Parts: sequence; structure tokens; C-alpha cells
Amino acid sequence: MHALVQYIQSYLDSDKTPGGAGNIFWATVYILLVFAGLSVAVIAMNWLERKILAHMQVRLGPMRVGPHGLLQPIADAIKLLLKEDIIPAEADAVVFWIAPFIVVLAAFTVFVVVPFGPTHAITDMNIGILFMLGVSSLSVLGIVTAGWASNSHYPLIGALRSSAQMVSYEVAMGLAVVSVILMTSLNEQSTGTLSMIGIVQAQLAQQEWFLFKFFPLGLIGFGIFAIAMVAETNRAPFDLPEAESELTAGFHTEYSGFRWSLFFLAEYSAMIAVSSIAVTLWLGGWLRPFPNLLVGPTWDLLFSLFPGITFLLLAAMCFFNTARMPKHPLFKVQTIGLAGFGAVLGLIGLILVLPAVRIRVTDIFWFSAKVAGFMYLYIWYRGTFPRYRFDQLMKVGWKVLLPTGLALLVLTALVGMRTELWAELQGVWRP
Amino acid sequence: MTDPTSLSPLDLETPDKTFLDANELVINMGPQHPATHGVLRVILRLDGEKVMGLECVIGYLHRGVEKIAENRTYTMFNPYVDRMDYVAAVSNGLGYCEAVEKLLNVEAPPRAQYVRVILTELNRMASHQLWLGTHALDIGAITPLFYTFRDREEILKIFEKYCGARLTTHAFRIGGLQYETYDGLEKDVKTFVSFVRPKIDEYEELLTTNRIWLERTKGVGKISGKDAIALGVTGPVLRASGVKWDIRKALPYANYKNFDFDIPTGENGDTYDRYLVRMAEFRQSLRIIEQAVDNIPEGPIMAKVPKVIKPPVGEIYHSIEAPKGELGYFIVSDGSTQPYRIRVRPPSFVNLQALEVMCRGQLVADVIAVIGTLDIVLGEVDR
Amino acid sequence: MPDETKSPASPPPEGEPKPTADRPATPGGVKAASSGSVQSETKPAPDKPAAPATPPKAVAGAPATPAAAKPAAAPPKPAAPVPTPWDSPMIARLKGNYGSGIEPLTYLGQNYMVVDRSLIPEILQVLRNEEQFDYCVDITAVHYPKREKQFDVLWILYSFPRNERIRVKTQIADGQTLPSSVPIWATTNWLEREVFDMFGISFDGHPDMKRILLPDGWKGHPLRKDYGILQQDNEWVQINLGIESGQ
Amino acid sequence: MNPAGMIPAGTNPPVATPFFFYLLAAIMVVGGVMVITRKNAVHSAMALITTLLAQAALYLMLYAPFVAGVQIILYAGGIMVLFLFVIMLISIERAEKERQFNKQWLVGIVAAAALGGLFIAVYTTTTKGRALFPEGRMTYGETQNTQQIAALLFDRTAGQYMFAFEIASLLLLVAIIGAVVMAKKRI
Repeated sequence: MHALVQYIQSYLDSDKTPGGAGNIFWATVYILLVFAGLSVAVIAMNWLERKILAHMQVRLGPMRVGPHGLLQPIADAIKLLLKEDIIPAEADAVVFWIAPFIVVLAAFTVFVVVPFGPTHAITDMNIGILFMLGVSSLSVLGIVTAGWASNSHYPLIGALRSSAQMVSYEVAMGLAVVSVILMTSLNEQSTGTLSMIGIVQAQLAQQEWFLFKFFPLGLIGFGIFAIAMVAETNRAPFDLPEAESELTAGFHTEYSGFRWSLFFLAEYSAMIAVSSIAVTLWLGGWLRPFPNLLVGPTWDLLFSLFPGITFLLLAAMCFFNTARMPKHPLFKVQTIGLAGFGAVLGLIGLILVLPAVRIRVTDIFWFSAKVAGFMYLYIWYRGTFPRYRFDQLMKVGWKVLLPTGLALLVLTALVGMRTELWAELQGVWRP
Repeated sequence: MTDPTSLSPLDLETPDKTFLDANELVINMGPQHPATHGVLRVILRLDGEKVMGLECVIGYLHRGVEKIAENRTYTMFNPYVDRMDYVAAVSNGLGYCEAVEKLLNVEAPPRAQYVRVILTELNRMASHQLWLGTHALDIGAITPLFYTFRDREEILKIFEKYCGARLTTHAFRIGGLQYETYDGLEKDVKTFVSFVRPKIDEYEELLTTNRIWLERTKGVGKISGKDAIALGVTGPVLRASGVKWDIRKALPYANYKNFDFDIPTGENGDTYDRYLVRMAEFRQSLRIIEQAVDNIPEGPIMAKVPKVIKPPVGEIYHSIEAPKGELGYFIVSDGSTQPYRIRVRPPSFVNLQALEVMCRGQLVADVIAVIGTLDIVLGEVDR
Repeated sequence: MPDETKSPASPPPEGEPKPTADRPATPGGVKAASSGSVQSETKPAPDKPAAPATPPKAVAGAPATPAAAKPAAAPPKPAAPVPTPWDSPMIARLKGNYGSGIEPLTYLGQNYMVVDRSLIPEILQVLRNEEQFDYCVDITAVHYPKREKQFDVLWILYSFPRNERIRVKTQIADGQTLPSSVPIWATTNWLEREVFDMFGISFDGHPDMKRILLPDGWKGHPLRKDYGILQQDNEWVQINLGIESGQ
Repeated sequence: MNPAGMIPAGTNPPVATPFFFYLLAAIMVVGGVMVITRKNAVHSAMALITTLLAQAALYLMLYAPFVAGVQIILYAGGIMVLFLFVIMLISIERAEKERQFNKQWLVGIVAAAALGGLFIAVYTTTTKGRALFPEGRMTYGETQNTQQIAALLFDRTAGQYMFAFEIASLLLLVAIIGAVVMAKKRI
């Protein structure tokens, strides 16, 4: 018993990820935490997308289920789970059954290497980014088989579209990623890394986000990735596989209930996953703003207060809106609910201000905040852009992004070599 | 479908073989489909995503309006026309009332004419707004729909205040108007005009220079002016192909000849030009409304029409420029109280015929865009 | 329908159709037909002014202003115009070529010509190619069951260069066909199909002569005057419910 | 997936145990058999994917995570998708009616038997007097695996495969261009 407790405690002193420390207990805890957090994030994203999109479109969005529709995603989830699960008579039942699981599995497995902080990752792999790209590319298989197994025309076309789309954009995406990996090798040992944590640490060591590295090369690489990742996740304006107006619902037309919700879950967690890649590769991952410039205990304290303050602000917003609720008795439950929600948020905020929690959470907060920025972009795109046509999508992928990515790769290599050469001549390492 | 191109050879690439010799995919789009604007059924023959040919199956909404007309009096039939193009009910009513008035050889008094023009132009804007919202939605831009519906609401409010109905208004009567304008109609209309003018810029801001919008609409569903005429296409679709023809100018009705407005035309006859033409028509409609609302004359609103409408024996064809194109009424009277025959020349029906020509050789996604840009209302196609 | 009495020159297709003489005659026959064969209860007696059934309906649409409220004070009858001959250079040319097969008329400022069936293919071709009527607005038909030539078929044509709209009209008997004008105006494809659908008039050479608005299995052609509006309902109820329709 | 890639070599109990090897090998063999016995081409493709993934796991057992990752990206994620892409366009009904094995089965069996014999011969000669899983296995630091591969391929002194590598990539390029030329009617 004591040995077990010690085994559990031993990890807390280490500065490794649970996987890195080989601690199975903490690895399990992390896995559960990540997946629970991911599910909550998907639910929250569902609500936020509806609300934000609604406000962009001069309407209110969900307002009925819970205060400001806060319980809407839960109601939706219940509805989906209770729905009849239909497998079309002519469908290939086994493949039809397996397909959503492939997609969800692929979407969730990538989170094994996502670094929420220097130690806050399930594990750190030597091939981290390669693993992420590889596993996320497996979700195409699920989509393709789902479309094929439905044995129906619209899903088939949706599946064909999505497989073509995802395969083509993976190439451009990979090139952009490789340019970052080149950048990580700009150190004294000239050793680059594929490890997600290593990439962030390289940004810390080189004292700038790779977004601004070799201006404008980093920016271009980021641009390529930012476009490709939207295509990769089949979101507007690249949402052709599920283009509502053309293919009804694309590859998941024939799916219903629980199986459909798996696709939904996978889509949103894939969005979070690719955003995590983008954040890790270009936006400094978990690093707070100006980690090299604004140093010292005061700044550390200030930035570590952010998570708590954010939650307190959200709580304050809730209370403010509670006060604005109509005083009619019909709104009583809603008012209490909103106040309760605000209280929960406030409590979380207070907990996050505690010094012991603060230190451990601040990295996660900055990472999540950056990812949330990307999530907002996804919604914004959806509100603004029309949909690309398939050939145009392919044109963008193969004729614009791919050549740009190749040129970027070569240029990054050249500039990097120049920098290394310069350092060699000077005899000093100057990143 | 046939080859309507024998007269005007269209330079369309019709691939003889499919890619990889794969099977031709026949897809049935509709009648329950989010982008066919009702119950249009399109049978597409696809090579991958390329359209090899298509056939429209229509008639799902056929209610036999022309047959009904033969069993109703002229007055009784008036509300029925609203149900054809239900998003432009006022225009339908105008066309019908004017046709019967012509047959009776009476003319609506000037005051009625002015109110008619205002309401019809408002209706044209409402119809175009609905078109813009749904067309953009089909192409994947979901936001314009909500903007246009927000503004269309203001038009419908004016209709509701004037005649009590929002959609199927039954606004006009044979010989003029039934209702005197309510107090403040002018003010409401003026408020609306100043309200909606910046909103049109807002729609344009979202779409006109949007790269994806340009790529999705430029060069899509092209039809030359010659082909458009051969196919009988009218309205904004014809004008976008460069034919400067508008019945309001060519064969003026109501009192459109008193108003100063331009006929916007396009050059390429593609979806983007049709979009631009309709956007310009918004502004022209606003111009007409502004001129009309300041000059509504005083006077009666009803011409001297007998209580029982019995037009003399004869036949008449009268057409107006509905938001969708030439809306014609061919009425045969046998001298009784009921029309012997009423034929409606529906713009949507004829325009829809061009779908095949416009889509052949394009991609599936373009079919959606072209259906949207033709601005059809199935209630009018099927009658 | 075979015992048409009013038609003055019934047998020869080449002969003058004489619309001026024919026109006043038709309504009477028509009314008798429609009230007899369609349904009689909704149709008031044709020639009696202000039949008892009609005034309530008319009041609904009556003007609000008192000025126009005078009932039947100014009946439209005195002002009833009659078709007058229509003359223009184009008509002169056509007349020169086709002679008496064409009867050009004007009614309420609208020009139309009644053309003999045999001249139709040529006339349409000439109108399209030489007279620049490049836009076929509409094709439709009217059914006169009491006449020997039961159908009026109309082409409404418009010329963009001349800004002129005319109607071409011909009369055909039941079962007679017309040449398809799809090679002349592509637009007539669906319009002819609709005429076929509604009247059962076939067009020779049409690429795809089938029903358009009604389902393929539909019986009859609804816009014929002898097709009652209750017919379909009765039949459906009879077949599917096995009872008499209550309509 | 096999977590071997996450654990640095030497510090932890090795995952490259015979149990995992036999498990993965069994999956691969079963998958391989299913690839050729399924009548439905998509099912075959699914079986092939399983085989490829098991193979990736085997690479992990060999402490070659980079190769495993590339295996997943290229074969399971990329090439198989293209396979499926083509298969889906083929009429399944027609394929199901066709005979599974044609006249070449005899030749096939002979070839397979020869190959199997070769494997056994190699196995018996090379492992003579040695255990199947030798103690002194390769212990490249897992954390440097990617760098090691790069060095092996491209390093001026340690690697001699640069030329061969580039030749191979050129060959692939030629194949791509050839495919495009053959598929497109006019370029």
C-alpha cells in the first residue's frame, strides 16, 4: 500500500510527462482527464458555435433549454442517444458499424501527444508530430468506409470527395509542418525534433514563436497550415463532403442517433486536435505571452492569475445577465440556473487563483486559450464564407498550397543554413 | 432531355467517355432536397462530379390553376394568382388585374397606379431578397439568408399594414385597389428605403468581392444572349446575358413610363452577372419607389368597373415584368362572368428549361448554384 | 361535338375561316357546351345580366369609392370592341406570299393572325427567320368542344429588334397534330409538352413528347372543356375507397 | 497501439516480448489471408489496413518509431485511401460474381511454397545456435531514432545511402509522371 502511494507520489516531483516517467497510474489519470476535458470542450464548442454563429447572423440561437440555451447541447446529446439507430437494409452492416469508431478512435488517439504544458501531456513521443499527422489521417478511412458502406449515392460522393480532399491537403499540411521541424534544428547541436514538447521548447530557446521566425516564412507556413487544417477537418468553407445543399449530409447521410453523434464528436475533436498542432508548432504551445521578455516573479504571478481572472469574469457576466433576466415568474428557474452556473464558474475561478493550483494550471490555460482562438476562427469562417466547389478546392490544394509549401520548405532550409553558417563564422551561436 | 441547341450551337464540352470508364452515376436530386427550392426533381447523369446530362421532373405542386380559373368568376380568381409565385404575390396580382382591365378596356386611376407601382417594386425587392438568401445558402454562405430575411420582414410589415396579409397579399382588385392607403404608408415606405439602402451594401460587402463567391459564380452556368432568347429566358437571367430588355421599358404597363430608372445588364451571362444584375435591380427598385412615393396623386382608387365583371367576347395577352421574368396572362372571354380560358405564362417554368443547357459539362455543385440563380418558384413552375 | 351548326365554311381547310363571323358565334356554342358538360351549378345563365348568383361575389371585389359603385350603370357592352383588320408591311409581305390563308386582325391594340393549319410550319419559320420574331413567348391552346375544329392553338411571339408582340393562331380538330417548333425556338420544348399534357394535342417531331406537369399515368387532358373537375376525384374515390364520391 | 515507442530503451521492461510479436504476427497473417479470400474488395482493403497497422506496431517493437509513423502516414493513411477510392468506383455486385481464383492458382502455390522455403532456409541458417530473440538486441536510444535514421541515410561519413535514396525518389517521380501521362487524354 505504502509502495503504491509512493509510486503515485513519485511522479509529482518528476518533471516528465506521465508516459515519459513510465508512471502508469498517472498516465491513466491523464488519459481520463484529457478525454473528459475533450468531451466537455466538444459540448461547449457545440453551444458556442450555435451562439456565436447566431449572433453573427442577427439572431439569438438557442434560448429555451436552460438559461441562454446552456443546456441545449445536453438536450441534444440525450436526443441523439435515444434515437433509433438505423442501419439501412442494403448497407454493408459490419463496415457501416465499424466506420464511426475508426473516425472517433483516430480523432481521440492524437491527443496522446498533445502537450498542454511541459509536463501536461499523456506522453511525449520522439515522433510526436508524425504520430499526430499519421493517426489523424486514419480518420479518412472511417469516412470513406462510412460513405461506401451506406450503399447510397450521396454518401458515396461525399466519401469520395472527402478522401480526395483530405489526402490532397495532407500533403500541403505536411510540408508546412516540415518547415517548422527545420526551424527547430537551429540550435548549437543542430538537432531538430519531432517531439511536440521539443518543438515548443525550441521556440522558447529561440525566443520567438515560429510564427514570426524568418519573417515572413513562418507566417506563410502557418497560413498554409491554417488553410489546410480547415480542409482537413471538413469545415466551412471546405465542407464539401457534407455540403448540405448538394449532398444533403454527405458521408453521414444514412447515419442516425448514436453513430451519427460519434461523427459529430470526431469532427469537433479533430478540429481541436489540428488547432492544437497549429498552436504547438507556430504559436508557442503552452508558453504565455513574452516568456523571455517579461520575466521575473511579478510577471509570472500576473500571467498565472489569468486563468482565475478569466473564470471570474465569466462568472461576473453570468451574474450580470442574471440581474438582467426578466422578473417574470416563468423565468425563475432560468434565473436561478444562470446564477448557479455563474457560481460554479466563480468557484472554479477562485480555485484557479490558489497558488498551488495556479502554477500547475497556467500552462494549460494558455494552451487552451490559443486553441479557443482557432475554434472561434472556425466559427467565423462558417459565418462568412461560401463553400468552395470541388475542383476549386483541389486547385487550391494542389496548385496553390503545394507549390507554396515546397518553395517555403526550400527557402526555410536556405535561410536556416545561412543562419547556421553565420553562427559558425562568428563562433557564437546567435539564433 | 432534348438537345435544344440545334438552332444555336452551344460550345459545351460533352465528354463521350467517362473517367476510367467507370459507370455513369445517375443521381436523383429531389423532390426532397434542401437545394431544389421546393419540390423540383432533377435526375442527374454524372461522370464523377461532372454533369453529363440532366432531366427535370416537375409537376409535384400542380394544382390546376388554369382549370380552376374556368370555374371561377374573374373576381374570384384574383386570389388564386397569388398562390403561383407566392414570394411575389403582388406582381402576380398586378399582372392579372391589368390583363382583365385591358380586356374590360378600363384603366386604373392614377392614384391606384402609383400605389401599385410602389407595392410591386417592394415585392420585387422582397422576392430578390429571398432569392439572395437562398442562393447564397446553396453556395454555402449561410449568413446572408438571415440578413435578407431581416430586411424582407420590413417589406412584409408594410404589406401587412396595407392589406392584412404578408405573403399572399391579394393587394389589388380589378380596376384599382380595394383599400385606401393607410395613414403613414408614405412614411413607412420612406423609412424602409432609407433603412434598406445601407443593408444592400451590407449584402454586397459579404459577397460581391468575396473570393470564394467569385470563384463559385464566375463562369458558372453561362448562357449567351442568343441562347437565352432561343430558350425564352426572361427577367434578370436574360438581362445578365447582355440583352437589355425589360417589359417595364419595352412595353410599358402600369405607369412605369413615368418613372426614371435604368435596366441593369450583365455581360457574361454567368451566375455572377445574374447576381450583380439583381443587386442592381434592388437599387433601381428603390429609385422607382422613391419617385413614386413622393408623387402619389390624390383621387379615386377604383376605376368605373361594373359590379359583375363580364368582359366582352375576345382574348387578350398581357404580360408584366415579374421579379423572375415575363409573367403573362392570356385570357379568353366568352362574355360571361367566368373566364373561358386563362393561360398563365410563368417565367419560372420557361427559365427552368434553361437549366439543362446551363448545367451540362459543369459540376454537381454548379447545378445547385444554377438552380439558385435561375430563381425559380416551384409554385409557379407547376401552377 | 360533331353537330356544329354555326360554322359557315366548315369543310374546306383552305377556305376563309372568317373569324369576324365566327367569333360572335362561338361564345354561344361554347357556353352551352361548358354549362352542359362541365358543371352547371356554378355557371350562371350566360346572357342574363346580373344573375342572382353573381352579385355577392362582385361585391367582394367592388370598389370602395362610391364613384365607381354604380352597378351596371355603364355596362361594357356598348364599348365592346371588335377585331379590326391589321395591316402592316409585314402583313403585306405575308399576304403576298400566302394569300388568303392568313387573316390578320387587331383586337384591343394587340395584333394576331389566324393562320390556316397547313401554313403553320412555313409561317412560323418565316416569322422566326425573316421577320425576326426571335422569342416565342408562349404556346397555348383553347378548347371549343362544339366546333368542328375543336382547338385554337396559339403561338405568342415577340421580336426583340422590332419590339413587337403578335399572336399566331390556328384551328385544328381533335386528333390532328401540329408540327413541333422546337427546331425554331428551343423554348417551345416544354411549352408544347404542356399543351400536350393539358389538351392532348401532339406535336410532330417533338423530341420528347410526354406529359410534363401531370404524372405519366394520368388519364385525360384536364384543360379540355369536357374534362370535369370532379372527374378525377370521383374516379380516385371509386377505385381506392370503393364508394361514391361525396363531392 | 503498442506503447513501446513511448518508453526509452533500457529503462523499462521491454515490450518487445515474444507475446506481442506472435500476437502482431498472427494479426498480420490473418489479415493477409483475409485480403486474398474476401470477395468484397472493400473488406479486403480493410483487412489490408489491419495488416499494415500491425506491421507498424512491429516496427515499434523494433524500436523504430519513425518507420512506424511513416508506415501509418503513407500506407495506412495515404495509399490505402487511394485504394479504397478506386475500389469504391468498381461495381461490387459484378466483382462478387466473378470467380475468386483464376487459373494461375497452381503457379501461385508453387511460388508461395518457394518463397516460404526460402524464408525457412534463411531462418535456419542465420539463427543457427542462437535464440530467436537475442539478448543483445539493438538498443538505439528511442529518443534519437529519427536522427539516427537521418544520419544513416544522409550523413557524409556514416551513411552511404544518399545516392540510392535519391535514385529511388527519382524513380517514384517518373512513375507519377508516367501515370499522369497515361491517365490524361490531353495534357
